[in-house]
Amino acid sequence: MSHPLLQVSDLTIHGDGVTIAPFSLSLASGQRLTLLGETGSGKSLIAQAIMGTLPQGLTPAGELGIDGTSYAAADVAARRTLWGRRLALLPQEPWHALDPTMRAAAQITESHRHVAGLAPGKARQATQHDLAELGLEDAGGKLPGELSGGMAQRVAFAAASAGGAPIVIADEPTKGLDAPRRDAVVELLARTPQAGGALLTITHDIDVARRLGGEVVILRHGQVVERGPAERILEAPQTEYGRHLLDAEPSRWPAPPRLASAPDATPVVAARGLAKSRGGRQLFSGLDVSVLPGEIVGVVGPSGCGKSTLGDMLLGLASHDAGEIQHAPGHRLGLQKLYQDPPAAFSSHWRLSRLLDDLVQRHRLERAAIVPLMERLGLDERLLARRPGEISGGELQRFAILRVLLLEPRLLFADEPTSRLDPITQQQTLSLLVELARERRCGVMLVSHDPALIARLCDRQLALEENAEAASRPSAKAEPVSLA
Amino acid sequence: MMQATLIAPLRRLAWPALSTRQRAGALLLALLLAFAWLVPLWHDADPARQQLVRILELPTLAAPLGTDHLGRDMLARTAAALRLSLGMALLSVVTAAVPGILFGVIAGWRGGWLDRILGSVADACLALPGLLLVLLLVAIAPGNFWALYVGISLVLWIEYFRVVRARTRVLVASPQLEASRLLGFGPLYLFRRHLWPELAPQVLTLAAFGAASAILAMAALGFVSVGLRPPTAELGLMMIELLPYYHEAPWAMAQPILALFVLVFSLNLLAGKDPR
Amino acid sequence: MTSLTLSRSSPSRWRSGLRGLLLQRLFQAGLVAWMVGTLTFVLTRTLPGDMAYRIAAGRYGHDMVDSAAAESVRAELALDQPALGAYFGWLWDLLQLDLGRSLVSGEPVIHELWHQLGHSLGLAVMAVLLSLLLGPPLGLLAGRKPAGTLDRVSEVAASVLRALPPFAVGLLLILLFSVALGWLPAAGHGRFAHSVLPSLTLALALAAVSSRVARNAMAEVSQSAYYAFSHTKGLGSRLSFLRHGLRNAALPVVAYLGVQFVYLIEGVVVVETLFAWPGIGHALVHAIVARDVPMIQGTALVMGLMFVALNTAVDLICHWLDPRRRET
Amino acid sequence: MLAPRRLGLALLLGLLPLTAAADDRSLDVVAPWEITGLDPSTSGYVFARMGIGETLVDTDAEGQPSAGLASDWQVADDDLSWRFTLRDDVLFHDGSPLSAEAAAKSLEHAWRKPGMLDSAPIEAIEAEDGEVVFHLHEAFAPLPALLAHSTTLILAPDAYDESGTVRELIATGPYRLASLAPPQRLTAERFDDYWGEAPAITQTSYLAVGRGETRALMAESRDADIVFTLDPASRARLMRNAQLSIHAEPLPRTIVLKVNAGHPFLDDQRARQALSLAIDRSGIATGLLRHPEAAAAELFPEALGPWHLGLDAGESQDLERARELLAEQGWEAGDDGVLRRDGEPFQLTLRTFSDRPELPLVATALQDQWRELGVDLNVAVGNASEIPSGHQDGSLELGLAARNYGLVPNPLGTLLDDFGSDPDDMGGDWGAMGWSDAELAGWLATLRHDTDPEVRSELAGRVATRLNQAMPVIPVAWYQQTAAVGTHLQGFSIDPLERSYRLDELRWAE
Repeated sequence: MSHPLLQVSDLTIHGDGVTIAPFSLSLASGQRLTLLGETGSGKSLIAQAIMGTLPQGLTPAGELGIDGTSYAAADVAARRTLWGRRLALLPQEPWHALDPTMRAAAQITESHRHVAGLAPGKARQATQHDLAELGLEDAGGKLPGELSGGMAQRVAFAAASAGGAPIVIADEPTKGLDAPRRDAVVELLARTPQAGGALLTITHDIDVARRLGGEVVILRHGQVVERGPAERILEAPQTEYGRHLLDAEPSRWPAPPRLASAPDATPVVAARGLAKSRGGRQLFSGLDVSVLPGEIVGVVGPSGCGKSTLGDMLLGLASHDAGEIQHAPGHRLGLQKLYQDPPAAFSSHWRLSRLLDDLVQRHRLERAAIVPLMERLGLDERLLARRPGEISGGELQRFAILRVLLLEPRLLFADEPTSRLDPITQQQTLSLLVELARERRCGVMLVSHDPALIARLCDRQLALEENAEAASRPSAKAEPVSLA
Repeated sequence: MMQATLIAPLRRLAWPALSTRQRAGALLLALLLAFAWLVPLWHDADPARQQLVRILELPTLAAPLGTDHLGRDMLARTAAALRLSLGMALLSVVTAAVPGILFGVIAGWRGGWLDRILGSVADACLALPGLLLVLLLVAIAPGNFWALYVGISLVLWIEYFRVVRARTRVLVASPQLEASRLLGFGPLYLFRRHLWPELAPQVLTLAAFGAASAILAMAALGFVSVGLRPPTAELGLMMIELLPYYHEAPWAMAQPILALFVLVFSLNLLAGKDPR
Repeated sequence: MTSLTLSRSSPSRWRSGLRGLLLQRLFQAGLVAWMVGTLTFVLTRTLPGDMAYRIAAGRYGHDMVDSAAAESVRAELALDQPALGAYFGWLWDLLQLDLGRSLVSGEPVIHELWHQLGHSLGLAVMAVLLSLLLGPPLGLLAGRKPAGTLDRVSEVAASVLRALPPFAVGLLLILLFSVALGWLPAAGHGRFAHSVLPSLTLALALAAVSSRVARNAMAEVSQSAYYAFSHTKGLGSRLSFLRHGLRNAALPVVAYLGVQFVYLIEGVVVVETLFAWPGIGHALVHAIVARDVPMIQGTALVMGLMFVALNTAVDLICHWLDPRRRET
Repeated sequence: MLAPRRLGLALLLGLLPLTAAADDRSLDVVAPWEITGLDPSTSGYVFARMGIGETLVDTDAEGQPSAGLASDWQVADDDLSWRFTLRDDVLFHDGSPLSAEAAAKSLEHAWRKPGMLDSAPIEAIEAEDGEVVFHLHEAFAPLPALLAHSTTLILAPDAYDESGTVRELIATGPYRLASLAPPQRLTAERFDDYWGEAPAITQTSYLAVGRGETRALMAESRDADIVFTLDPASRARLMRNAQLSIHAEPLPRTIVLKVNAGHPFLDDQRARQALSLAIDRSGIATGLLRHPEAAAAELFPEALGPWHLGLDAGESQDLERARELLAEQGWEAGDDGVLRRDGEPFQLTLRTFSDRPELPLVATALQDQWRELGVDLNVAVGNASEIPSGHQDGSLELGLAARNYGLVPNPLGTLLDDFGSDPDDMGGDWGAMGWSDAELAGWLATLRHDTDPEVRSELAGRVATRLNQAMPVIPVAWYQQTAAVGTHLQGFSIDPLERSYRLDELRWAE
């Protein structure tokens, strides 16, 4: 066994409100290690500490051994020279990490030329080779803005590894990608260890950890909960939190209560022969859909196939080219929507209590109904004094459900409501949603690109076909709303 | 129920939080305002009263800031000039901000042909040589305040329009407006809760820069003797009248320049990051 | 929206974007020419005071102007022509690119404009170049380390320069460079040295603003994800700055150039008066006082078109710098 | 024609016209007045002052008419025709000789355009056997003085195109126009076959600089060899500069208040005298103009001899007497300090212009001084032509201007324009308005054609005294021509009639 490529001993990080317990790892050529944990577990900080890109205010301590030479964790300057050459970082949301005004090929060629030191001609050849290998033959001339999520991921990978660095650190590589693309990313990352390098992956997705294999470390609040080979840890976790984390995988969820209402009850919404095209392309045609009160209908399909557009049509927010839609009689407020990115659905400048008061004042609602519903949704009273930006994504999404339920909705269109949440939070949120929908006989259309989740939760499924690989990447978060 | 929300917006338009730099600017501006409006209370010299025997005198007890080239009391004149300049700045900011924000929101929100029309009108206005318009307007009504002020603030609204339109477009595309609309809130509520808190810091910055450029424009017009009629005390006019005596009585000319400098400096501090 | 899957070679996309832009700008130029012309025509007609007297004062000076001179001017120029006839007459001449003759000096307006606008343009171009040398480089350096000492110092300096009226700055420069040091002539024109002080006065005011715009742009770029990735890719700070920092930060600065020219014209008037520079601002003030209508309209027209041409140039540079704009 | 365009192009391309070798250094003159064009009727005064153009009649040291291009002249005994004999050795700048026909043609052009010749009753101008003959339809003694004015510069026939506009400045002066960049700049070079004595300095340039401070700075930084018209503040500073010598000469130009005697408030002589008595002339002279002797209690300065009465400006202010005079006419002080008469406030608007920077300043001073008296004065700083146009349409109430009584060597010409010699058509654009005095008209009429010196000086005294009582035009202050000259120049002197800068008498000091 050659000496380890990457040796980390007793790495600790401390700063304002953050303490990471001493952590060590050793990666030899061909080996992989995955740090698994929920948001706030400190997994990203460890990767950044190794790379040397910790934000101000956080100081690392401990020893690093790279290719046999040892570095003090705090000595970032020394590690800077290794960037690209010995240590490569694949950043989160790679479509933001590419220079928006430079063509994709150029951003790979510059690594070959300036990091690997190839002559201009050779660097261009190497780039063509990389692109061909990654199936991006015609993407070279495009700008990052024109690339889909998956394509951007592969371009970033090529650019990061062009320097020939044996050690690759991948930070949340599958965040914001749908299921088919997730598998492609795992296969992409596996190339490094196969070629004799070492791979360190940071993710909250259990399925990715299982496919990558190698050693898995489960982290919680900066502490190592459990560690060992992937087969053992991910099948039979020893610790209670480990089991709890694995049970959060949709395939292990308990089946929800059966739909009680009779099939012949008037559907909350019924649509026949729906057709819609966008930007000159036919999204779908001749589509029939209906939702009974309390029924959960799943909507599945690749990103960009028109799932959200269908929702907008049913809620009356968008027009439809053909077909007709009937709604069960009732107030327009009965049609509501849950959004994929909770903070984007709230104005970040006001306290939650103020937003709730507005709603109560606007519709003269029963103020007494709020407290029990909050308890039901596991929301602490004190949260009301905070602003949307100051509470977690999970809590904010449950607050959105509270807001919607106060209006006794008949139909709720949930557009990938939990794709950005951690597994455990996702499970809690969805089970609450289903429970309350059944109780209040509110029809739900649940959109997700995780087939296992849809299969487990929904009474019926609606699949939208595969279209030409649309170039629009996952509904990228809108321009950062918070002040630059 | 509807009127409740109609009245509500005016009362509860929250002003943006200010950074320390901006707070310093606001403090400096407050000091200047106090100086401009409180001086006449305890120093009752008439800004136009002349004593040709006592011209360009050093500060004395009777005239704490000395006298100008016509023997007029500089303290009273500087205070009066500051009042006029601040009034002018406030006026030009309001008449530029209100249409600018209104059209900006409409263009950003509605988009489509309305956005294109308003956009081309703004571009055309910007192409008009502002200087020529001011000179023509001033020539129509020489020396009167209103022609001067309209000419200067005619072009200022375009900056507000452009910044507000860009910001509104981004916000309209984000889900928060759609969510509130689904929850049954009207357009006024959407403006008050979603748009205004986002626009307020930018508008404040543009207002501060706009006020500063309006004051400097009025001073420039005074320099080419197209400005206000004597004996009005205006910072630009005072500078020009005292310019010839820059060697003999530099402190006299320094006062209007210092007053203008502190005023514009405080506005720049208040302005924060330049959104252009 | 061109379909994205089709990947035609980039030059043709560049040309179609370009043609659309030029067409739109041409239309705007026509609109501006007509609007500016009509507006100045209407405004000059509403100016108080008897035109004949004003032109006589412009021609013969305040000593010699009297009713006899005014009457002879009225007869010579047939001033009491009906307004509408004069307007269409002017419009017709405009179509033949004939701006007519100045009523005061009798010279063709194009000739006067070439002389005066030429000088003003020369000054403006020098001022902008000088400001580009002073402002943005300082701003970019300050932006690389936001809230650093250089950033604070340049911010205070910029605020000071923005708060000082141009003639105060001009006066200080004259006192320093021509009276005290004697390096440069105080005023007048003729030699290149004459244009240094006036353009420096203008450049300082412009640089104050453009340095802040450059600083904000660079601060934003240096905190962006792609700038960090360029470093972690191994390019190091110098290459990252040159290949990724500079171009993205230059976009707002170049876009701001277009707006800057609007404020420049205002500064030019003051500087021309202080430095006795034969510029357009100075001539415009006299033309309006002397009711020299053809001169006013010619100046307004040329300044308007110059502004549109300038904006087109700025757009072209932005197009070249930022490929994204070619797609929309 | 030398196209100014080339100059503009040269600047744009940044070419550096090399300064010539030491000897033919250029003499740079800086003054406030801009050049409108080539035509003597609009910019003749610049060409005359820079020694480029000349007139038939010149002026001697005492400011009396003397021989110029015309060696001498006589008037026929019926006083209706004047004969001017020309010098025979004069060449134009294009080498063509000065003939009677050329002079007559040039003067006819000048006569047809607005200028000094309008105020003379000319019937025709002809050239008869080598002499220029003027036929008048009534006697006019000051004709020779008129022919000394810069609007009557003599140009060669090919200087004019068919329509009479001046294509090129071909004149007879010691310097020839080298380049012209209106409105600011011209350069001239020595004309070698000049009929008179050739000047020492070979190259000259003239630059119009509007602002006083800039002119003073150019003098200090040696950018200009001679700077004319220094503003009061800079003059004191430049006095202390060892490398500059400051010259000052009183001018026959007076800052006057043109009063609309037809206005209901001002038709009574006592009202006009009250306004005059309220003016603190010595304060304005010392405080504003920085020249105590400038205080003017009467219209005509000392230089105009018999017209000057020698009144002392010190006693010209008497606020109490002024208040009494107004009280006699029924004006009572209102609570806001403004006088009222049967409900109407004593409010007037004064028009002035900023071409002469000191006028708005004096207007502001008058505003404050009359407020003491209870008169509320609005000051409107606008264009110089608003005063004559206000005179024509009767809308003028008060006008503040700088009237030049030395436009031509004898003030009579200007007085005839300002007050008139026909009793039922008195007054003029820059003179009296809505005021007539038959006796004064008579005196002026006799002065028009009587050439006997005693009679002229006695009548002059009477006219001056009457104007000083009736005050149709209220004098405020007299002018001084000031100049800052580098010590590297010798032989500089100021022409009291502002006709010439006398460049041909200058030499570089060794």
